[in-house]
Formats: sequence, structure tokens, C-alpha cells
Amino acid sequence: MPEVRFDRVEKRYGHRPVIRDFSLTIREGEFFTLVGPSGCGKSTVLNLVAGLEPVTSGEIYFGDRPVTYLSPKERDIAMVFQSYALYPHKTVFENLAFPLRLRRVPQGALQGEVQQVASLLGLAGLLAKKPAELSGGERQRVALGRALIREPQVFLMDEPLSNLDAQLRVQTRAEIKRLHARLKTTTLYVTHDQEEALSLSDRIAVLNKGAIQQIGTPMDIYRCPSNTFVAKFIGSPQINLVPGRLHPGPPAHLDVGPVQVALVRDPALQADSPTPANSLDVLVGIRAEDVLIQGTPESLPGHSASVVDREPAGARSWVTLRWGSAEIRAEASSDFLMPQNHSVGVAINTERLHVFDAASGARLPWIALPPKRQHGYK
Amino acid sequence: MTSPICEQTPVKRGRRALAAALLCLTALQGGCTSQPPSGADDTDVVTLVFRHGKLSGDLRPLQDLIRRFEATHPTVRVRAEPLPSNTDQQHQIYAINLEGGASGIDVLAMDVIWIAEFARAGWIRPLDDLFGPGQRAEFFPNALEAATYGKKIWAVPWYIDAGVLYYRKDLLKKYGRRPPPTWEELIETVRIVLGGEQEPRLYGFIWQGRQYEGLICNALEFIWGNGGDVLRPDGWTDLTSPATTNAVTFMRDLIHRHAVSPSLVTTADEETSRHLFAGGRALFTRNWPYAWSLFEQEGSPVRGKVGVGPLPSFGGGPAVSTLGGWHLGIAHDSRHPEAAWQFIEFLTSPEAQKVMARKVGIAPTRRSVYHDPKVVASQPILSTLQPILERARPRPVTPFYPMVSQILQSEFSAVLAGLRPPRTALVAAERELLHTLLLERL
Amino acid sequence: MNRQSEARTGYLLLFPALFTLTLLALCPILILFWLSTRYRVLPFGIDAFAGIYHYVVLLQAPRFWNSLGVTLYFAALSVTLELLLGLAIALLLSRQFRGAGWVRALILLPWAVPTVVTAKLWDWIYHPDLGVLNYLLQHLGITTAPVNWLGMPSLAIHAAIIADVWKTTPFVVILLLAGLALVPPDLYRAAALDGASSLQTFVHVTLPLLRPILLVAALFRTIDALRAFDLLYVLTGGGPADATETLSIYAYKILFQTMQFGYGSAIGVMMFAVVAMLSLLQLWLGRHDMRRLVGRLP
Amino acid sequence: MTARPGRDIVSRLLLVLVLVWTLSPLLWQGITSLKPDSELMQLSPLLPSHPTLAHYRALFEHQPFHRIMLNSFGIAALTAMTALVVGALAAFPLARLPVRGKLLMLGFVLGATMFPAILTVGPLFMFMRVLGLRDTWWAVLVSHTTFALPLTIWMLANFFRELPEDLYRAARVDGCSPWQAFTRILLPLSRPGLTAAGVLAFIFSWTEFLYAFTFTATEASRTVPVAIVLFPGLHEIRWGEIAAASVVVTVPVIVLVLVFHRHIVQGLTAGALKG
Repeated sequence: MPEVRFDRVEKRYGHRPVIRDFSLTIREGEFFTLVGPSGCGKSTVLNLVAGLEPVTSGEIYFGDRPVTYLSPKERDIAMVFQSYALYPHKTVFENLAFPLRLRRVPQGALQGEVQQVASLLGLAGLLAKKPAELSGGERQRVALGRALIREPQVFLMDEPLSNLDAQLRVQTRAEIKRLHARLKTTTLYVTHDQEEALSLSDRIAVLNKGAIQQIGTPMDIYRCPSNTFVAKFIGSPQINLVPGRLHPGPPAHLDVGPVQVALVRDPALQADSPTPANSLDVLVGIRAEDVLIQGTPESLPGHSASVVDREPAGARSWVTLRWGSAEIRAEASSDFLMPQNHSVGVAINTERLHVFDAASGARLPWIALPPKRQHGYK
Repeated sequence: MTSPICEQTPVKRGRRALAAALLCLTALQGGCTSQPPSGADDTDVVTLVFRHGKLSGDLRPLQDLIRRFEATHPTVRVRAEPLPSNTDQQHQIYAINLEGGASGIDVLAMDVIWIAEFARAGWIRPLDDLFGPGQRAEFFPNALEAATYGKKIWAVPWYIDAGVLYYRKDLLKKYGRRPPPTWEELIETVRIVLGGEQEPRLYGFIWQGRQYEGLICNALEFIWGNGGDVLRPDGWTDLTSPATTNAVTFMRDLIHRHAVSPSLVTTADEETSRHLFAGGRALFTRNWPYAWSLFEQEGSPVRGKVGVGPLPSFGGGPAVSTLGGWHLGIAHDSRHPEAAWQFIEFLTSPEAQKVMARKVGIAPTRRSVYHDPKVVASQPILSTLQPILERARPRPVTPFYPMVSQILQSEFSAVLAGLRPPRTALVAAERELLHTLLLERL
Repeated sequence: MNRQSEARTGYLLLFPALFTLTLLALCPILILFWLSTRYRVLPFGIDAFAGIYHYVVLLQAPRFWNSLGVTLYFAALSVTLELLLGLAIALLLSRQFRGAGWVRALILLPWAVPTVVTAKLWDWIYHPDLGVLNYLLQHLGITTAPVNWLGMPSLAIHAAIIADVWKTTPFVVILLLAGLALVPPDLYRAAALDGASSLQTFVHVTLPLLRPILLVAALFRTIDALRAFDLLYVLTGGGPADATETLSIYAYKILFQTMQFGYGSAIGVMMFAVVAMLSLLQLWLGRHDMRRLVGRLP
Repeated sequence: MTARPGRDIVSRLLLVLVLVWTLSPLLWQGITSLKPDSELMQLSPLLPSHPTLAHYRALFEHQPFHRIMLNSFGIAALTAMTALVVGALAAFPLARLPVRGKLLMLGFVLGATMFPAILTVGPLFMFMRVLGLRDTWWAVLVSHTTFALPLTIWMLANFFRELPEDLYRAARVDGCSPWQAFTRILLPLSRPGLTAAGVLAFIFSWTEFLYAFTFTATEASRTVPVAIVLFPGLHEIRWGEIAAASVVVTVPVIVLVLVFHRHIVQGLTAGALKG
């Protein structure tokens, strides 16, 4: 199983660029996900890898082999389509066997492989049926099977789960993960669903408007989004972005809502940028689970907020709070029952604050001082 | 479990069936075009293809004649193929068949107006070697004239036609009128008889005014009778001369001014006219000789009441009839010209002509037949007809006749329908005619 | 190279069709233009330069202007009638009722009948003595004497138009029915809730949504009616007195009854110009609605 | 929809009227074909009192009508097949492959269907003359291709276009060349489109008159519509036999229309609605 490498790939339709300066290496055996909103170009990347569309410039390599100008057939890839693209005139058996027939696999071997894949995916009883007679989940598995059967060099999946209902989606997700763990095929997976991306992938690339925003493991991306786009796109409910002001100090500190947070340079990003000379407007990212509602305002002076709205979501509730001049969402337990306008105490997990430049949206290399070293308010 | 072969079988079967069907079709096509449908002829027996059309009346006498010919010529078989009834369509079929050779036709019956065209196009053979001056002597000279183009003779007259006037003897007698020698008198007679009869279903004078070749025949009779012409012998036109204009105006006036002809003549052809007259619905009609035996056949309401004579003239001038008729020729690419000539000789022989005259009622082209007692006894009209036929005038003998006729049909028809004044129509016709006649000089 | 080889396959597959069409459709049109500048009488071997002389003669020939007028009159009247009748029938058939499928199939039959048969069967119906039309009219006391439908210039053209309307209305009905099926039923429900009468619903909902299809139907039918040949040639042969002689029939007579390929081609070119101008005019008038059609080209 | 009963009756009446207008001319031709000659020459009774098949018998006795039927059938079948094969080949790249000038080509194809046949009949006649094809099946077949081919290209390009694009992509990824993807995936799925195009091409060829009339001369290639026009009458028109021939030539199309009604409607509207 080779790695897949993009070297400064560009794709334009006429004069409209859809993929810009795309460089990326998918490691051997890796489960790699491209995630982004619809129209961000992620499916185009998949088509470029598959050879279904020509690149405008740049090169694509499988290992050391440039494949940029090869036909799909020569690339030895398999693909699962959002619509499954099962051949409606062929039985399940023939759908699975089709890629093998095209490669002139002898009849005996072909039978065996089809049976094997079918039993792997629980399709053994459906081989004689036509796609129209199958349920959505069964079709999805046939599509997977048709891709698996060839043992391709690279496995491409274009939103394979988006046509399933919620329950089946979670179930199939687990199945795909298990399959990958077993087969270790280099896989490029495309989805607009960040949750799917987070749960499946070894690594993720977040795409917006044809450009890569961030590449990293799911945790990297969740914990350390490189800009406001990634921060907003990854994580549910959406991250709170509260306007604030950064004072480079010394001592460096951040005014956000009614609180002030002491900052230090992020050691990981220290070298990248110079310290600004003046204070500047920033957006402060705070995830809902990092906003803690703690009893009454009296117990946390200066950290009071009032309840605006409450959305029960089963095991927990999302609570919208007015915090200073901003509105933020907080996670609360399902037994949080405070009525509207009720004042509550709020604690921010400052360790997990993200500071972004308000103008560019880029992450700024500052993190909060650990709580015990916070000066001022407790 | 499903075998992968199952999936393919129906497709293959379908494909095989399709291929088989294709093969069959192509085989049939090849088989049928390479040999005539009736089967190939054997070594010694020659099959002549004889195409003809427009034979009024009974077809059986002709078939009997052909059988008789086959009996006397054991090595020749004749396959007669009738053509559609419409003359234009016959012409087109000939043109498409004969153009470029390999028509499969040996003997063909041609309308007298096609001969020059067919000759110039090289579709038929000159017959000078076979049809010598001695043999020609017996035929009507005007019919021969129509078959002569470029100083060669191209066809043998089979039967001959000329426009004649039929009238109701009984009605004329009742009002003490004679068959009108002039058009003026015809108009007067119609007024008197129709005025006396008071029968709304009785028409005065029926002729052929539909837009087709028959209209040209009728019109030429008026035009020539008035001293006008369409194409002069010097090759120029005389369409806009006062004589021609007056004649065409007179035709229109018969309908619109004198009201001796109903407006339906603008849509009438020979058969319409014949049916009306045969049904006792008209006092006069202009038609070809073939109609006579049909008027006189048993069960006809006008049997015994019909008289026939020459067409009237203008103010005592000569009356002119248009020469019609059909000729027999040999296709240029015929593979059996000798046998074809024998067949033509047979069909135009006095014996055959007598049969056709007696049984079909068409006019023979040999003068001698008109004096045969048996023929005269069964078709007394022939002696009346002979002088008329003798004087009948062929339409312009030019290879471009079809074009000339097209132009004239269109304009004459417009005049009769009252769509254009005669003068305008004739000027337009002359312009188009000159455009066409340029061809003759190319 | 992948992309180029795909394109190469494409051109290879397109070749037979493009070659055939170029040879059988484009070349003949070009030859037609060339022939129209020549004297050409095939059987006589006449082939000489004529320049624009054919056109000069043609433009002065009353027969040409007559046939142009007949062509336009025939097309305008028959297309108008077909659209009106077609719309009415389509509205009637668009309702759900038992046997709707059968009725829709039966209504299509005249369209499928060979035009020659259409001509012959109307010829028989119109027959002055033996035709069923005169028989019925006389029995119902509408006329007293038999009418010579195809014999009178003013009647013949209309008789031909009726035959044409009979034959081609089904095509319009099929198009409009398909168009009506595309109108979302919710719109009718909404209109009904808004208190629209059926006439108002038709004017404000059905008609505007049907307009593009009406225009397409009009365009197709106009082009077809302008070139109508079979029906008129068989029914009337262009007569009486050229009253039904369209440009097609005029050209055909000159071409194949007199074998003047030069002059006949000049008539063809004039006809080409008329058809092209009228279809472009229609396309331009309906350009906004046509965009839908063009926008969905493969 | 709920309709008031009165309105329902009115629309039912109108429906009957429409059917009468549509079908009675056809029925009348059928009735005529069954009337003996003597009853054709007068008009009461309307219905034949002694129905006879004499005209149908005469049809096959007086002229080689079976041969003419075979011509019509053979030419129409071959036209449809040729147009389908060549048309499908061309429609595929127009629908799916990255060829240049698609719009131009489609315009050309559409334009070819709109040329009046009268414009091409003269030059085609000259082709046929030079190639010696007049009065053969080839002449008619070739000329019918001029309208059958654009029709099939247009309809099939639309049809291929409407098959999900992912199917074609999936086939390519599974290892098909464009040609294999076409023959193994697109074509088998296009049976309805192929049927519609084939049936329409067949009907158009079966009923075509102008080319067949001009390029044929004898029963070697004459088709039924031409034979109906060129009935060898001596001097009267044989209405009975013409009616019989009309029935014979119309019945096959009626069967096709009733059997393939949906396909035909789809095909006819493809250009206009889904174009």
C-alpha cells in the first residue's frame, strides 16, 4: 500500500479555480479524511485522485509513481460513491464480480473472492438480488464490497454514509473503521460531517474554498484549530467566538467578556510570529463544554451570566447565556432547570481558550497561564 | 447461487436474433433486386417488359392481344405493367426509371408530348432503321410529326386522339338548333336550351379546366382557333399577342361572363366531364374520342342521344383540335430490341388496331382501318372522326415541353379561377417561358 | 494520456455519425446553393452558369409569390388551430379518469398514421359525390348541394388545413400533456385555497408555466408546417389553380416533373431562407423561455 | 380532485367528442375497405351491408403488394438499426466524453432534423444517380438515415445524460475503458431509450413518402405509402383497394403506438422538455 502525495496540485474550471496549491501526503495505510462544507472542492480532489478529472497543474504520486496522467484503470484504485452507483442491471454477485471480470480473473478465483467479500460484509444471502431489491444499508455494503474486492492500492470514499439514516450511519461507520483496521489500505475519505471525520480518521484535512486550512489528527484539529474557520467547522455545537482584546503586555493578558485572563506565548508556536507591539482585537474561542455553570453568581463574583435559552438534548442541555455583552453557549447537565433571565455563575476553562486574530481569523500564539498562576481574580 | 453466465445469456440470444434478422433482410434485398420478381427467364425465352398506362375502358382486349402475340412468337414473353392513372406520375416514373439506364423496360407507351423529351434525353431509340418511310405512309402524318425530333423518328403511333365536341342530339332537335359551327353560336344555343329546359342540374358546356395537361389541350384549341399561338415554329413565343390574349379571355368569359360553363369546369378533367355528360347533365362537352363508346354503352342514360363533331371555331375561321394519343417506343437500354420491335409492329398492325378500335373504342393510327367495314360497322363515329384527326395539331414538339406545360397550366388555371387578369397572367407566363427557352440555346 | 485518449475515443465514435450527416445533410444543402446558380437539366446533360438569373425570374413570377403566400397561410392557420385545439385537448386529458392511459394512446394514432394515408382518407371523405362529409352535411340539412371541397381554390386550402390539424394535433397534445405534468400539483391546491376560479387558475398558473412548452411546440410545428409536402401533394397536388401549391410542392414540381435542377434549387434556397428566418424569429421572440431548453442541452 | 357532477358530464362529453374526431376518419377508412364496389358508389347505407375482404385480396393479386410490404418493413427495420448503432455511438461522447465543440455538434444534429426534405431531395437524387442506387433499398435507406440519425443521436444523448453520472464514474474506477463503460454499463441501462428511438425511427421510415417516392420506381424498392399514391388505376380511382392498403399500412403503426405508447411519448417530448 503506497502513500498518496499531492504536489502543488491545481484545478480550474475555465478560469474558476476550485483547488489551489494543494500539497499533501497521505501516509501508507492511513485513513485520511477530507472534510469541509459543500462546494469546498473535496469531491474534486477525490476525482483527481481517481483520474476522473484531469488536473490543471501539479502532480499526484502513488508512492514514487506519478499517476497524474494515468487513466482510472491504470491507477488501481477503488471508490465508493455517495449514490453507491450500483449497476442496476446486474445482480449483487455481478456487481461485486464486475471489477474482477474486467481484470480477467479466472472464474474459480472470482467465485471465491466474491463469496469471501460477501460473507465479510454479510451479503451472502443477497447475491442473486438486483440493487433495486435491496435496502439502503445493503446497497451501501454492496458498494463497499465492490470497492474492497479488488484489494486496490488506494481506497476512495465519497460521502458513503450520507444517504443512510442516522442510526445506520453510526453502525456503518464502526464497520468501516473495523474494515480499515483489518485491511490497512490507504484510504481517502471525503465527508462534510465533522463528527464522522473525527471518529473515523487517522488524520484529517479541513478544506475551504479549495484550499487546505489545517492538517492533523482529529485531536490536534479539535484542540488546536488553526483558524476561526476550522474552529467553527469542527465540533458540535459550534464553538463560541467572543470578541475580546489582547494586550501583549507585559504582562500579557486578554479582556474577554467580564473577565481578564493572563496569557503566555504558546511554546509550540513560539517561534512563528513576532509579539505584537500594541493591543489588538481578537476573537476568543471557547467550546461549550469549557463553559461551566456553577450555582449562583454570588459564589463566583464577576463571573455572572443570565440564562437566555435552554435546549435539552437528552443526556445534557445546551444553555445560551448572556455573558457581559456576548452570548455564549454552555454545556449543562440535563437537570439544569433555571428559567430565563435567571442569573448564574460561570467559570471558563481558560486552559482551553483559543485566541484568533479578529482581522485574519488566524490562530495567535497565546495560551492562558495555568489557573494556579493566574493573577488577579482568583 | 447465481451463475454469472445466466446474466449474459438473454443478451447473447437477443444479439444473435438481431444478427439473424439483419442477415435475412439483406439476403432478401439482394435476392430480389438482382432478379425480376417473377423469376428469371430461361436461355431461349425473351421476356419483354411493356409499361403502359391510361388506357380507357376495358383492359382485356389488350391482354388478349398480348396472348395472341405470345402464341405467334413462342420465344417471347410479354410482361405488361400498368402505370398509375395520373399522367404526371407516369412521366415521373419513366424519368426516374430511364435516367441513367438499367430501367428493365423494353417497350413503353408514351404520351405524344413526351417523345421529344425522351429522345433528347436518350431514353428511347431512334427507329428510322426499323420504321422506314414505306411503313410510315399509312399513319396519320401529324402523329408522325409529333414523333419526329431532330429529323429522326422515335416512336410508332399506337392510337390517336383529338378534341371533339359532343352534343345532345335530342335537345338540339327539340329547340331546332344545329351543332354549333362557331363559339358564338354555341353560347347562343346554350342560352336557348337552358332557358327552355329550366332544369337547374343541366349545364351548358363542360370542358377540362383543371390544372393539368388537359387544360393546355383545351386552351390551345381556343388559342389556335383564334389565330394565336404559344410557341411559334421559329422558337419564339406568341403568348402576349392579342389573338392569344383574346382566346384566353374568352375561356374565362365562358364561365364568368357568358355563364355557359359552370365554375366546376375549373376542376374538371376528362373523367369528370364524361361522367357529367353521361349522366345527362350537360348539353355540350369537349372530350376525346374514347368517350363516345362509353356514352353509347348499354345502360347509359344518354345512349343514342349523343352527337359528335368538330369543335366550333371563332367567327368562321378554321376549327382546330389538339392532337393527342399514345406512341410506342423502345427503351434505349432494352436488351431485346428486335423482339421489342416485333411487339410494337404487332400492336400497331392493322389487325391489332382493328381489335382495339372495335373493343376499346380508341382511334387507330392507320388510315386504312377507318375504311374497314367491320370496324366502321361497330364504331360508326370513326368516319366522322377521321377528318378531325387528320387536321389535329400537335402540341409544340420540344424536349422542354413539360416545362412549358407547367408554366402555362399554372397561369391559365389562375385566369380561369379569376385570380389574375388574362393579360397579367400571360405576361408572367411569357417571362417564365423565356427563362425556360434559354435552356434550348444552351 | 488519459484525458486526451478519452477525447480521442469520443471523436472516433462521433465520426460515423458526423460523416454521414455531413454527407447526407450538409453537402446536399451546399450543393443546393451551388445548383441554384446553374442551368441544370439532368437528362439533357445541360449544365451552364446562370448566376442570379433564376432568382431574378423567380422574384417576378406570380407563381412564386403565390406559393410563398400559400405556404405562410397554411403554416400560420394550421399551427394556430393545432395549438388551440391541442391545448384544449391536453387540458381535458390532463385530468385523472378511468382509462386515461388508453385515451392518451388512442389520441396519438393520427400522428402515427402515414401522411399519405391521411391524405387519401381525407380525399375520400371530401369526395364531392361519394364522400361522407357531403353526405352528413346534406342529411343534417346544412348544405343542399354537394360541395366540391378540394375543387374550389378557397375551400381546398382549408380542407387541407383541417386534414393537417387532424394529423398533427396529437403531437401538440403529447407535448402539452408532458408540460402539464410538470406543473406541481401544490400550485393548483394553493390557487384553490386562494380562491381562484378555474379560469383564473388557468390564466395565472397553468398558462405561464406552460409557456415555454407552448413555444417549443409552436416552433416545431411551424417548421414542420412550412415544409409540409406529403399531405398537399397527395391530397390536391397543389391545385386547384395553385391554391394549395406551397413552396415545397412548387420546388418538387420544377425539380422532378420538369427536371430543372437549377431553377428548382433556387426555389429551395428561397424556402430555406423563409424557414430559417421564421424559426430564428420565433427563437428570438421566445428567447427567454427557450433558455430553459438550451440550458439543459446535453 | 373533486368535480361537480355536471362538470364531469360535460368533460366526459367533450372527451367522447375528441375521440370521435380523432378516430372516426380512421374507422371510416376501415369501413370503406370492407365495402363491396357496388356499395362504394353510393352512400347509403353508411355501413357495408355485405362486408367483403375482396379489396384486400385484390391488393395482393393485382400487384405484388407482399413485396412492397417487405420493402417497407425491411427499409424501416434497417433504417432504425443503422440509426440506433451509429446514433448511439455518437450520443455517448456527446453525453459523457470530453470532446470539444459539443454545442456546435448538437446544433448541427438538431439543424439536420429541421432541414426541409425538399431541400436535400434534389442533390440526393443526383448522388443516387451517380452511384446507381436509384430504385434500390439503399437509396431509401440512406435518405431515411438523414432524419432517423439526428433523431436517435438527440434522443440517446439526452438519455445517456440522464443516467446517473456516478455509474459511469464507478465503471471507470472499476477498470473500464470509456468504451467498456459504454457497452457494459450505459448501453444495457438504456434499453428504454433505445426502444423509444428505435420505434420512432421505424415509424418515421415506415411512413416517409417524399424520398421513397422520388428514389423508387418499381416494386424492387417501392414502399407502401408510395404504392398507395401510385395505385395503378386505369381510369377510375380504386377507393376500396386504397382503403384496404391504408389499413394494411396503418395497422402495424397502430400496434406500435399502443404497445410502445410510453416510450414514444418519452421520445417525442425528450427534445422539447428534458432537452
